[in-house]
Amino acid sequence: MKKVYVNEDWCLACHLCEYYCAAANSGADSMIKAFAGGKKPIPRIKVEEGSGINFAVQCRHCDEPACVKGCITGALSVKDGVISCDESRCVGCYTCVMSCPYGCIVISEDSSVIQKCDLCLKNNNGEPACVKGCPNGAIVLEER
Amino acid sequence: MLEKEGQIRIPSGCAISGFISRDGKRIGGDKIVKSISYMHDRSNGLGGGFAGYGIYPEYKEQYAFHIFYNSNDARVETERFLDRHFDVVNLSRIPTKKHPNITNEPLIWRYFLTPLPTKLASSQLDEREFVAQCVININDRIDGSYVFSSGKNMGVFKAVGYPEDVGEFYRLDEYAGYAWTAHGRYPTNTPGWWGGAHPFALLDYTIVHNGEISSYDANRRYIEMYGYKCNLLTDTEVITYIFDFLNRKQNLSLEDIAKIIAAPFWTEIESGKYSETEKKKLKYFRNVFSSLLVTGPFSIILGFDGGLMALNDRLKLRSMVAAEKDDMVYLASEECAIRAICPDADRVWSPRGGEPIIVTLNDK
Amino acid sequence: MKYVIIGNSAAAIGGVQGIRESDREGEITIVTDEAYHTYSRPLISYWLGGKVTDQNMYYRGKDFYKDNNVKVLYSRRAQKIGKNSVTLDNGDKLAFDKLLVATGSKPFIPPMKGLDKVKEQYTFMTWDSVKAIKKKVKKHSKVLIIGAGLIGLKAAEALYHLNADITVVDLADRILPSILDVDAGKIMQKHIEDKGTKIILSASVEEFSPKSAKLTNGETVDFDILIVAVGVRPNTELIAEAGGKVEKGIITDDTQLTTLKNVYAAGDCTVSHDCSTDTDKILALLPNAFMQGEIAGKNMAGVEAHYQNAIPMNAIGFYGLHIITAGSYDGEEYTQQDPAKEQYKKLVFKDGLLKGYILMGDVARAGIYTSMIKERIPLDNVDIELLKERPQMMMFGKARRVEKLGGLTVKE
Amino acid sequence: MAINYYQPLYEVMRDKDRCIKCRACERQCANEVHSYDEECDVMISDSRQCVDCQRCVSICPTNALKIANNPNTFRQNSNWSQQIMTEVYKQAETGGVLLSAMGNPKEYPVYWDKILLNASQVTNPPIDPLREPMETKVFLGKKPKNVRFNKDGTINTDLPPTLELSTPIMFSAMSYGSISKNAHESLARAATELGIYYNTGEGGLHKDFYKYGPNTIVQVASGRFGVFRDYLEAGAAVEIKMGQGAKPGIGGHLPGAKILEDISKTRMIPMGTDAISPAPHHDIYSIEDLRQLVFSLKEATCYKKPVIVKIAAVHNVAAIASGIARSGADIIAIDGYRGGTGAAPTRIRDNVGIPIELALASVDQRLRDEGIRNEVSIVVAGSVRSSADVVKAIALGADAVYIGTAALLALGCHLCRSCQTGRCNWGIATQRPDLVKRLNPDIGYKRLVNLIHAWDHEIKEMMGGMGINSVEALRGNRLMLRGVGLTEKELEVLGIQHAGQ
Repeated sequence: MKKVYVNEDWCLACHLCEYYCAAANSGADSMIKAFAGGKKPIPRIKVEEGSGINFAVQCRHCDEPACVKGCITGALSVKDGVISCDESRCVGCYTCVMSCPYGCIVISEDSSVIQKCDLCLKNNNGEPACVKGCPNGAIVLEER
Repeated sequence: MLEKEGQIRIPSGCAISGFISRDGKRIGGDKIVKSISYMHDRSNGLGGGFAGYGIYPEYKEQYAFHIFYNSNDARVETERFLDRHFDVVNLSRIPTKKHPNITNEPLIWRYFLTPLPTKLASSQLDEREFVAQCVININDRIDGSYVFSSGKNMGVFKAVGYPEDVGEFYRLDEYAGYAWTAHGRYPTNTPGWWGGAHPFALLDYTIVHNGEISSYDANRRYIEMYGYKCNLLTDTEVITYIFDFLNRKQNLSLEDIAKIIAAPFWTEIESGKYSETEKKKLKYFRNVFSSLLVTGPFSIILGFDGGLMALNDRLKLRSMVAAEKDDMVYLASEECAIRAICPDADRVWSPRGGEPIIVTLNDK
Repeated sequence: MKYVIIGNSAAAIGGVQGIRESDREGEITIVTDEAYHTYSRPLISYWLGGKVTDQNMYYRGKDFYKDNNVKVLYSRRAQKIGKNSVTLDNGDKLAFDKLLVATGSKPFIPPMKGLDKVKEQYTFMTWDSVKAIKKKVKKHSKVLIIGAGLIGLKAAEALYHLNADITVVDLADRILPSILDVDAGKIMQKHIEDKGTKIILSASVEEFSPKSAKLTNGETVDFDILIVAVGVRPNTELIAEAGGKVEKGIITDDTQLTTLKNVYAAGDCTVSHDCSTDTDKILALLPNAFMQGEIAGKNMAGVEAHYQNAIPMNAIGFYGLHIITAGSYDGEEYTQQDPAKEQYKKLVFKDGLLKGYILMGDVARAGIYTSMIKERIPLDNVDIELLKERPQMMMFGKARRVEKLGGLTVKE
Repeated sequence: MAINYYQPLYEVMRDKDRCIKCRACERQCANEVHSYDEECDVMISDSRQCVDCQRCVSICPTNALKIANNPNTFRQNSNWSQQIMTEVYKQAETGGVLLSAMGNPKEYPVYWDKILLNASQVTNPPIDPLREPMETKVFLGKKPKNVRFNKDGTINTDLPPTLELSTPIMFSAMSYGSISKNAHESLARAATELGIYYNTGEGGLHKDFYKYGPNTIVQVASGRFGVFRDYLEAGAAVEIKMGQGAKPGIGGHLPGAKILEDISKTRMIPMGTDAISPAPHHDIYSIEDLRQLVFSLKEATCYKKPVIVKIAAVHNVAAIASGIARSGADIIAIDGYRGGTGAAPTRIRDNVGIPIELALASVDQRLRDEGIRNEVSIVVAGSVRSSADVVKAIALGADAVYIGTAALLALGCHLCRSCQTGRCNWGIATQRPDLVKRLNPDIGYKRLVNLIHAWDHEIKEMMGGMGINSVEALRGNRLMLRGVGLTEKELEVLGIQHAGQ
């Protein structure tokens, strides 16, 4: 299965992936609208910055997903290898936040539910927005 | 004012035909005239010509020069040059017959020549090179004088007109040779200069050619580095020089020359159909003689002492048909030109692009 | 192959999924003493508080049994485990090749004087129990909750959403003693108290009368509804009676096999091995239950699998303040706190490993810490300053980062 | 300084309605043009620092940025342009030589754009490259004067050392130091995949790139940086750099600040020392000396590698080329006055040298006139901008071209011409690790491969149109060219006729 991989050698810490992700999942049809009026939609990808090292982290879509197994509501599920969250069923218990070894489960703006990368399958973005938006090929969607 | 060959490059379509008797039987010139006449529509009356091999058995040791003169002054100057370099064994006007369609004829003379031994020795050139240099000199330097045939025991006959008329004009039925080639020309833009008609010849090499090569200037600028002067700016001229250069000067066989001027494509070279040695050679040719690759459409018949060679460009962008009957081999742009003189050929085929047909006399 | 599963909660569902990963054919029968399609027990407080609809109570979609070809016997109790069969309360015998006992636990009700006089007393364990509470509770109903642990406070939170007047009483001197330390407990306690819930610690009920409780500290608390949420006890009787080994809970090996042949057990009824302390204990956690069930299911279907790396861990929130904790708190401590902002962090190190943590308030990315405890990642290759700063992948060496994030293996 | 005598020539314009304050521009600008003021929650731009490299514009996710000409203008003057006035102010301020980078940007004639190509109509057929083979392979190197035969009469096919190119385009010399390691890696990998060559420039060869040796031309320049046995042996050919089109007659200077560990190792000079390439090779003060160096290098490489001599196109280039052709060199590379550089004195860059088109035409003709065109191959450089330029160069007589600027453009360069600052925002002309990182060679090499593939396709299309199906039949085929708007003299030098003739 094709997954998103990050290569820290090429991450520039431009944080654009976060913006592309947030916009793609915001429901707005453009980046400008997504952030209009000071809105700050939450990205499901997180750039970590260090001294000379940067990389983005988002759901690895694990083969043995601790988040899905631990989910108390059944909101998290795996379909064709892609782990996604049915936010209508999530109660915001954060068991998945506790379980995810990568820290890739993010908490919604109002803290009520969790959100996570679903490879942009639900937002009709086609290719994951972070992959498409990365200016340096540091995030790739590949079969490995 | 229209510019003539040499002042401007004139593209032309054409008809070519040729045949050879491998046994060396001498065949009358009327036959080649008949053959080429069947492709009348491939010419437009602006040029026709013939080359006959084995037509001067009585002078076979002498170089036969056929020369057009625009004026008597040119003739006088040329003959002075010839006298300085050659022993002139015989000279005469070439016999012609008045023909209503052939007009504006220049003075047309024929000389049978042997290089003066002293001149030859002091030139430090081999005999053929010496003769070739003389031809190039006359054509390049003497205004109004043009050597259009210079081999031994062979001759070129050409004029402005349809080839069948040219044949009659030169009374070709009175000549007999073991091989003949013919050319009918369809230039798109020429005042009709006799020198511009084909075949083009240097020594015993003659070329009749149908096509328009796109590599012309690349070939010309290369070959001119080796002392040739492409005065006519015609394909035929440059191809003749390439043959002369590769065959006479570089000692390459006609088969190998075909591999240079119609080189196989790289994909073919690498395809595995060739032995390693052959591959190496092909690669060598394409490297060393890359500027002699001839591209664009052409079908040519090369006449030489003792044989004919036919070659198409490697994409075969021009028609060319071959036929065999007993010891005879026929080559022509169209099959009809062969059928006209050989209605019952044993085999008729269309040679592939880049694949030479080389026919030589059995005793050569 | 005939599979029987006793229980219908997380461990049981884990068992079904574990079996079905490899065996699409075998017959699976679930025996449950409840009448519901599998639902999530931890959600009962959310349901009670009105945060979860009936529809969303279900742990798996409505077609789960059909899709997985599972037969469910509702409202049936397993009474006895025989060699190759389970006897049900209606006398039926259910033959099995492999059996999974996922019986969970039951509320523990300590003996309290006068308790039998209290009519409106409830436990907080099943959907039915909260349904019963919901029928009774009204705005400003006085509710007394015995127990300031996870269940008691979760119940309190739910009732807070229903605008009840709540008092929580616990014998211990702090709330959530099983998961929080003193300082964190104080922050949480204040947070809860600020919402109007009364918490009485270091006290127990001396004596109940029908609508009030006299406490050991002399206070008397009136109530309309009493909820006893002192703790739970594993349901181990079936195994014990069949001769299986039972200690605090059912004993299994790491394939979840009990000491009985072909009988597996998983979930809250079993004893787990806590790898953070290397001790055996009951880890009554939904993720633990599901994963044990899944491991059991795999092994039952003949696919060898082992359950390791279990640790105590909790992700829970009360009145909007979130906590995530994991592992053990025995070791060298690093703490950071800002009670005013309700932020608390404790990291516990021992033997060159991260052993446990408490995060309160900002719990983002806590799983990175969890994974360090579970995987016992040596701290030698970890940037401790970054570790202390916040959970982040940056603290790991490049090799681990590249492997985990880049899907590649490189030499450090 | 209290008085700003001159103003930036361009201005950063931010469309506040579009800007989402993602701060990518701020993070990506090494010149620190953009900043975010937290207090006022605004993005601020300082146009004075801007070099118009377009990095921020290119990555802005909402197209909120534009770099536009500064509307502020000095009083119009056709003689004293604002640019010239600004330069005077700058020099009055600093007292220094003006430095700039990349090629001559002035409005001298571009002869490529005054030459048109032929196509076949009626009398001979164009060839469709999609249907028929269309060949662009070329060999660079000496050709034997005569065919030699073995004793058994077969042809001796041994050849002098040769470079084989899948298409007549190579990447020109750009040193590691002037450009980044990632830029080098991109070039090296692209050359390898394409079956062409890239050139180390005079910065030596990084140890990681020895594996690309078969597609590497190693340069020996006046500073002799990084030249040692392994280096010479690693490459497919050795190039002696006598001059550079952007700065004929001038040496090079890579400041010590750029001589970091890797570069110091590769150049074999101490860290932090200035890398100074003298204007002349101090062992070459005449053509005889060149011949000695050519043969020294041939000796050193056992006569297995062709030697290239690269010169800048200057006034008597034809005579110089003739001398080089007789020096034993196998290939002459000629770099025109529009060729790029990582740093050059502005006055030199903008005023010295001649156009490559004219240089090429005269060199090719001169070598033919002397009958020594086969002694050397000719490679031309100095602003070959497109496949059409390549076709024209070959028809004028070049065997192949070097592209430098076009390759850098493929890697993202926007010709801001500020390479000398070392703050290349595209990760090309910089050694700052955070900037170098911006050029991912995985992307870079693919873009180069794409570019050359695209050009190769176009070359084939143009050749096909001319009825030529192999590039060798195009070489020196000046009949395929016609001039437009050129004087008799220009046509004569170019050896082509005017359109309509």
